[in-house]
Amino acid sequence: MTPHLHLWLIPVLPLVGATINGFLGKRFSRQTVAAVALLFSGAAFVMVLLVASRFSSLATPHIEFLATWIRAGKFQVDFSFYLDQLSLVMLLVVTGVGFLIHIYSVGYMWEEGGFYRFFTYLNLFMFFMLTLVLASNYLVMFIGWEGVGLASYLLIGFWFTKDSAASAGKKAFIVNRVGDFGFLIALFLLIKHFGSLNFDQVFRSVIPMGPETGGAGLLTAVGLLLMVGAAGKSAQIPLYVWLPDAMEGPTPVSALIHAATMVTAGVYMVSRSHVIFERAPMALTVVAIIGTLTALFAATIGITQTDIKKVLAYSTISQLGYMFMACGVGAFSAGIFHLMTHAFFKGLLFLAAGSVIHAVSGEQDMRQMGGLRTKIPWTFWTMTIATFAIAGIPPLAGFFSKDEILWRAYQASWVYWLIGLFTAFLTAFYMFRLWFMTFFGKYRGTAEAHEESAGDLAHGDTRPGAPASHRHGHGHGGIHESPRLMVIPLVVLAFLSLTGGWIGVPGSLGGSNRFDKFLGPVFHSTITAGVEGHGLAGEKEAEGPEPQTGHGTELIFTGISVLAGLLGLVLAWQLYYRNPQLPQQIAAGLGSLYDAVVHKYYIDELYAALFVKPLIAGSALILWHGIDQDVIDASVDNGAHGANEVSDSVRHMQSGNLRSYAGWVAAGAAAVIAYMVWMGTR
Amino acid sequence: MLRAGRPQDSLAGRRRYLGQRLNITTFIIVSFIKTVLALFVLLTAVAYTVWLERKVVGHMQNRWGPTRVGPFGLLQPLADGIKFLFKEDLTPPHVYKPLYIAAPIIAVMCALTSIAVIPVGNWITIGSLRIPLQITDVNIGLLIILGVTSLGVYGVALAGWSSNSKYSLLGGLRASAQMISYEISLGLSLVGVLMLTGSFSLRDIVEAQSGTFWWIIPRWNIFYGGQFIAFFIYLMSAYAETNRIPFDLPEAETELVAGYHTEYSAMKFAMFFMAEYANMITVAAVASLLFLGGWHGPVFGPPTLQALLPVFWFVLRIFGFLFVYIWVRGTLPRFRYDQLMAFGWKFLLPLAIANLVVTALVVALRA
Amino acid sequence: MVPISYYLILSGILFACGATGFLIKRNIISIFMSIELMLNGVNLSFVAFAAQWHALSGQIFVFFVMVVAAAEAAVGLAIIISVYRTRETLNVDHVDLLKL
Amino acid sequence: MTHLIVFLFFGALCVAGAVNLLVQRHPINSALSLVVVMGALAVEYLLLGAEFVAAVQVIVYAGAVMVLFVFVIMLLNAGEEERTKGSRVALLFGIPGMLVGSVLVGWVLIERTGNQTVSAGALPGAPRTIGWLLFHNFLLPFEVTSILVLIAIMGAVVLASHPDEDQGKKES
Repeated sequence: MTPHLHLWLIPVLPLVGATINGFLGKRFSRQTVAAVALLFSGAAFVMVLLVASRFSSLATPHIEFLATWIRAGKFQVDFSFYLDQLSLVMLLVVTGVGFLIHIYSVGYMWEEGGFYRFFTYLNLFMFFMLTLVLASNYLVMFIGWEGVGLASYLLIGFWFTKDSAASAGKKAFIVNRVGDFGFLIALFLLIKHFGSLNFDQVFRSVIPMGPETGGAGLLTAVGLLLMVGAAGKSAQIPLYVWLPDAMEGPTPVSALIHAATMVTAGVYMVSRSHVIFERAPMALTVVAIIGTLTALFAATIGITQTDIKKVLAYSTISQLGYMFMACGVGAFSAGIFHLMTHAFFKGLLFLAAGSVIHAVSGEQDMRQMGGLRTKIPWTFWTMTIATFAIAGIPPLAGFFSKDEILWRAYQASWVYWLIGLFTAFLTAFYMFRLWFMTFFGKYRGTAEAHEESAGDLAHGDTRPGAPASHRHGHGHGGIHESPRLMVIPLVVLAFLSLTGGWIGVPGSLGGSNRFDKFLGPVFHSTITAGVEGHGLAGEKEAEGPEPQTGHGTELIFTGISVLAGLLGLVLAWQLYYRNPQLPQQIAAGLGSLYDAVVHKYYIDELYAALFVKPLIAGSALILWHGIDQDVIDASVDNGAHGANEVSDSVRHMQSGNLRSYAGWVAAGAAAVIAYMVWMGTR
Repeated sequence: MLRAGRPQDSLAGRRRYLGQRLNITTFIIVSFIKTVLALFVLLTAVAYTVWLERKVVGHMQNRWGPTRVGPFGLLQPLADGIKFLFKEDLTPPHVYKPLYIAAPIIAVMCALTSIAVIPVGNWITIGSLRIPLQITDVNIGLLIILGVTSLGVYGVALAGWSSNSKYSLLGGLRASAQMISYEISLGLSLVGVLMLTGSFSLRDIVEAQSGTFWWIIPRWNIFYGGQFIAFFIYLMSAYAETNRIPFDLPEAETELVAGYHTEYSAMKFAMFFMAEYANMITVAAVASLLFLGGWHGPVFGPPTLQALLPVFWFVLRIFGFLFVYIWVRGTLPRFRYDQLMAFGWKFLLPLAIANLVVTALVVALRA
Repeated sequence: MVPISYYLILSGILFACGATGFLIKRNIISIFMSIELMLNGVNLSFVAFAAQWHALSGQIFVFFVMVVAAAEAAVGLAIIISVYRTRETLNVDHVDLLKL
Repeated sequence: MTHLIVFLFFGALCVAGAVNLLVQRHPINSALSLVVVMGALAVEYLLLGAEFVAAVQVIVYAGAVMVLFVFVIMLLNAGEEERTKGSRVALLFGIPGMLVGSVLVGWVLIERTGNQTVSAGALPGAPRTIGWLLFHNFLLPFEVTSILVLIAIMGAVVLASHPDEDQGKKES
C-alpha cells in the first residue's frame, strides 16, 4: 500500500484554527485572529498541494482508515477518507479558493464587529467542506453536508442583529432540511439494500446491475432522492429560494460558500454517485431537466435584478443549473470542469463586487453606481476578466467548460442544447449589463459626497436594513480602491479564470482534454459489458474525439455559443451604454411579464402560501395548543397539582410530635407482626 | 479441731463443695453464721477506723486526739455510736422524703454487701465440713464488688438531690460525676491483674500469687506481674471512689458545707459515715488481695496458728492501707474540681490503658 | 425447673411496658428510660433463647446491645441537655417544631 | 422448686419496677424503678447461668448508664412531668397497636416455644468462654462497636459543650 498521507490533517487543521479562534479569539487582537485563521487554512492548502504532488504515485482510490464509528451487526461505518482524482480536484478548489477568500476577508471584514467570530465560522466551514469532500462513505459525507449547512447558516446570519439576515439564515437552513430529508431517505434505502454506505462497497454491488428500464426501481429512487438533497444544497428548482436571500451575509461568505464551494456540493455528490445515476436513466433525465430549467429560469430573473449581489446570486443558480445539466447528460467530468472554472470566476465576481460595494461604501444597488472604471481600476480589470469568462468568450476559463457542456448536451438531446444556448446568451447579457451599469456611464451614486464631508457621514448612509459592511466608508470616505490585501486575491483569481480553462481544451481545438482524461479513472471505472445509455456517452467521448461527429460539427457549435455570448455583449452595450433610458420603455412595454420577472415569478409568495402558512397554522393548532399545552404541559401540571393535594392531606401525619411518630411506629409494627403471624399460621 | 485445708481452685471443685458435700440447710446455717460474724467484725472495724483516724491525724497535728473515754479513748467509738443513736433524727422540710430516707440505706447497704465475696483466709475444716473463710465464693467475685461499689453512687447522688439544698445538690452532682469518671480507670487498672490470673474469683487470684520468685521476692502481682503502675492507678481511683482526701470534693467543708450529707443528722448521718469507712476497708481488702498477695505470708506453728496466721497477715495489710489513707488525709490538700476531672480523664485513664496494653503484651509473650 | 416461655413472656411484658412508656411519657428522659427498658426486655429474651438452644452467642448479643445502649444513652443525654438549653423544657409535646 | 420461686419473685419485682416506671411521674422515681428492674434482671440472668452477663448488667447498666440518667435529671433539675394533651395519634393508634402486637407476640411465644424447661445455671456463660467467643467469632462486630462507642463519645462531647465556652475549654 502507498505510504500514509495523513489525509486527516487536511480537515482537522481548519478545525484547530476554528477551535483556537472560537475559544480564545475574544481576547486576541485582530492581527492574531487573522494570523491564526490564515495559518491554518493555508496549512490545509499546503497539505493538499503535498498530497497532489504525490498523487501520481498513488493507487487510486486511496482509502485512509481512521477509526470505526458505528458497528451494528454486519453494518459498519468507519471514519475513513477517500482520495481519488475527483476529490483531489475538489480539495484543490476548496482549499485554494478558500485560502484566497480568507485573505480577502481579512481586509474586507477588518472593521467589523465579531471579527474572530467570522473567522471561526469560516474555518469551521472549511473543516466541514473538506470532510464532505474527503468522505469515504455517505454518512461521513452527510456529516460534512450538515456541517456546511450549519456554517452557512451561521455566516448568513452573521449580522444576527439584523432581522432580514437572521431570517435569511433560517430560511437557508430550513430549505436545506427539506433536501437533507431526501438525502437521508436515500441513505436508508442504501443501507437497506446494500447493507453498507461505503462508496466502494455500494458501487461494487451496483456495477453488475444493468440500467433500469422503464424508469422505475431502487436505483432510480435512490438517484431521485439524492437529487432532492443535491437540489436543496445546490439551490436547484424547486429549492433554490434560499440562495438569493443568503446574500444577506458578508460578501466573502457569498463568494466562498454560496458561489465557489458549498453550493457545488450537490454537483460533487451527484457525480460522486454517478455509478448509481448511470444505471438510473430516469433519474438522470430528471437531473438534466431540473438543471436546464433552473439555468434558464434563474437567468431570466437575473436580467431584472438591480442589486449587484442578487444578480450574481441568480447567475450562480443558473450556472449550477448548467453543471446539473452536464451531469444529467452523463458528462460528469464536464460538470466538474465547469464547477472548477465557475469557482474561479464566480468567486472572483463576488469578490470584485464586494470590492465595488466596499468602494462605494456599502451601496449595492447598481442604479446608484456607474463610471467606477477609472476610480477603482484593479477591481474593474479583474471584474472585466471574470465577466468575459462567465460570458464564455474565448480563451477564458468559462468558454471551455460551458462549451463542453453544451456540446455534450447536444449529444444527449438538442433541446438541452438550445435552452443552454439561450441561457448562455442571457448570462452574457445580464453580466455585461452589470458590467456596464457598474463601471461605465457617469456616477449616479451619492458616495461622492463623502469626499467633501469627511467620514462622519459614513454613518449617514447606513440606511436601515443594509448590511453592516456599509461602515467601510468609515475613516476613508468617498470612492476608493480596496486595500492591497483585498486586491491580491482578485488578481490571483483573475489569473486563474483567465487560464483555468486551458487544462481542459477539447480535442476540437487542438487540445487533448487533459482534465477529462485526468478524471477518467473516476468516471470510467464502471464500464461493464452491456451497459448502454447515458453512461456510454461520457465513456465514448472520454476516449478522445468522437468517431461519428468529427471536429467540424463541434467547432460549429463552439462558434454558435461564442456568438451567443457576443450577442449578449452587444445587446447590453446597446441598452445600458448607448441609450440607458431604453430599458424602462421595454419594461413598460412588457408590463405584467416584467413585473412577474422582477418579483422572481412570485415564487417566494407561492411557497409562503402553499407551505409556510399552512405549516405555521397547523403546528400552532395541533402541536402547540393540542399536544404541547393539552397533553405535555397538562400532564406535568396535573402531576404537580396531584402531588400537592396528596401531600397536603398526608402532611398532617408529620405533626412533629415525637409521641405521634411513636404511635405510628407501634401501629405499623403491629401490622407487620400480624401479617407475619398470619403468614406463619397459614 | 481446726487445721489448714488444701486450697481448691478449680470451679468444679467449688461446685462440688456447694452442691454435694452439703445439704441446703447446713449451707444456710453456715452462711448465716459467717455473715453475722463478718458484719460484726466489719462494723467494729469501721468504728475503730474512725478512732484510728482521729488519733493519727491528731498526732500528726500535734494533738492527742480522743483520750477521755476509756484508755487512749478506746471507748470513743462506742460513745459516738450511742450519741448518734440517741440524737434527735430531724428531717428538714422541703426534702423529697422517700429518697431522703432511702439514700443512706442504699449507701450503707452497698458498702456492706461487698464484704460478702471477700476471702479473708484459707479453708478451714471444722469437724466434717471444710469451710472457706469467705461468706460466698462466686467465680465472678471481683465483678460483684465492682458492681456493688458502682451502685454505691446512688446513695450519695440521691442524698444530694433529695435533700433539696444547693450544697447537697452540688455535692451529689460532684460525687456522681467523680465516681463515674474514676470507676473507669479503676476497672482498667484491675484488668491487668485479671489477665495475669485468668479468673474473676478473688480466691483464685490470691492462690495465683502464692510462692516466691528469685528465692526471696513473693510472687505478688505488684512485683511479679509488674503491676505497680496498676496498683498506683487503683489507689488513686479508690481514693476518688471513696470520696477521700485529696478527692473529697463532694463533702468539701470549705466550699459546700458538708456536701451531700449537709442536711443529714443522727443515725442517717452515721450511716453515711459507716458507708464511707466500710468502703475504705473494702478497697483496702481488694487492693491487698489483688496486688499484695492476699493473706500470703510466713505460716508456722501449730495447726490452729497455721489456720489463723493468714487472716492475721491479711488484716495487717488492710491496717497498713488504712494508715496510708489517714496519712494522706493528714498530709495532702484538696484538688480543684477541674483538676480532679483532668487528672482522672487525662492522666489516669491513658496511663491505665497503656499499662493494660503492656501487660497484655507480656502475657501474650509468656504464653 | 422453669419453662423457657416464662422468661420469654417476662421479657415480652418488659418490652410492652417500655413501649407503653414511650407512648405515654412526656418527659424526654423518661422516654429514654422506656427505651432502655425495652432493650432490657430484649436482652432477657436473648439470654433465654441462648439457654434454650445452648448457644452462647445469645449472651454475646447482649453485650453488643448493652454497648449500643450505653452509646445511645451518652449521645441522647447530650442531646437532651442541649435541647434543654435552647428550649427550657423537657416536655416532648412542647418540642414539636419539626413539622411542615 | 426454689428455682421457680426465685424466678417468680424477681420476675414480679421486674414487672413491678416496670409498671412503677410508667406510673411514676417524677423522672427520678422512674429512674430508680428502672434500676430495680435491672437488678432483678441481673438475678434472672444468674438463674439462667449467664453470670458474666449479670455482672456486666449491674456494672454497665445499673452502675453507669442509670447513674448518667440520674446525673442528668439532677443537672437539669427535672420536675414532675405535666400531663399535656400532646398527641391523639399515640392514644388512638399507638396504644392499641402496641397491645395487639404484644398480645400476638406473647401468643406466638407461648405457642411455639413449647414447654421446654431450663434448670438453674443451664448454660454457664463463664467469663473465659464469653471472652473467647467475643474475641474470636465476634471480633469484627466487637471492633465495629468500639468505633461506634468512640463516635458516640465524641458526639456527646460536641453536643453537650457550650459553643461559646469552647476557647475556655481549650486553655484549661
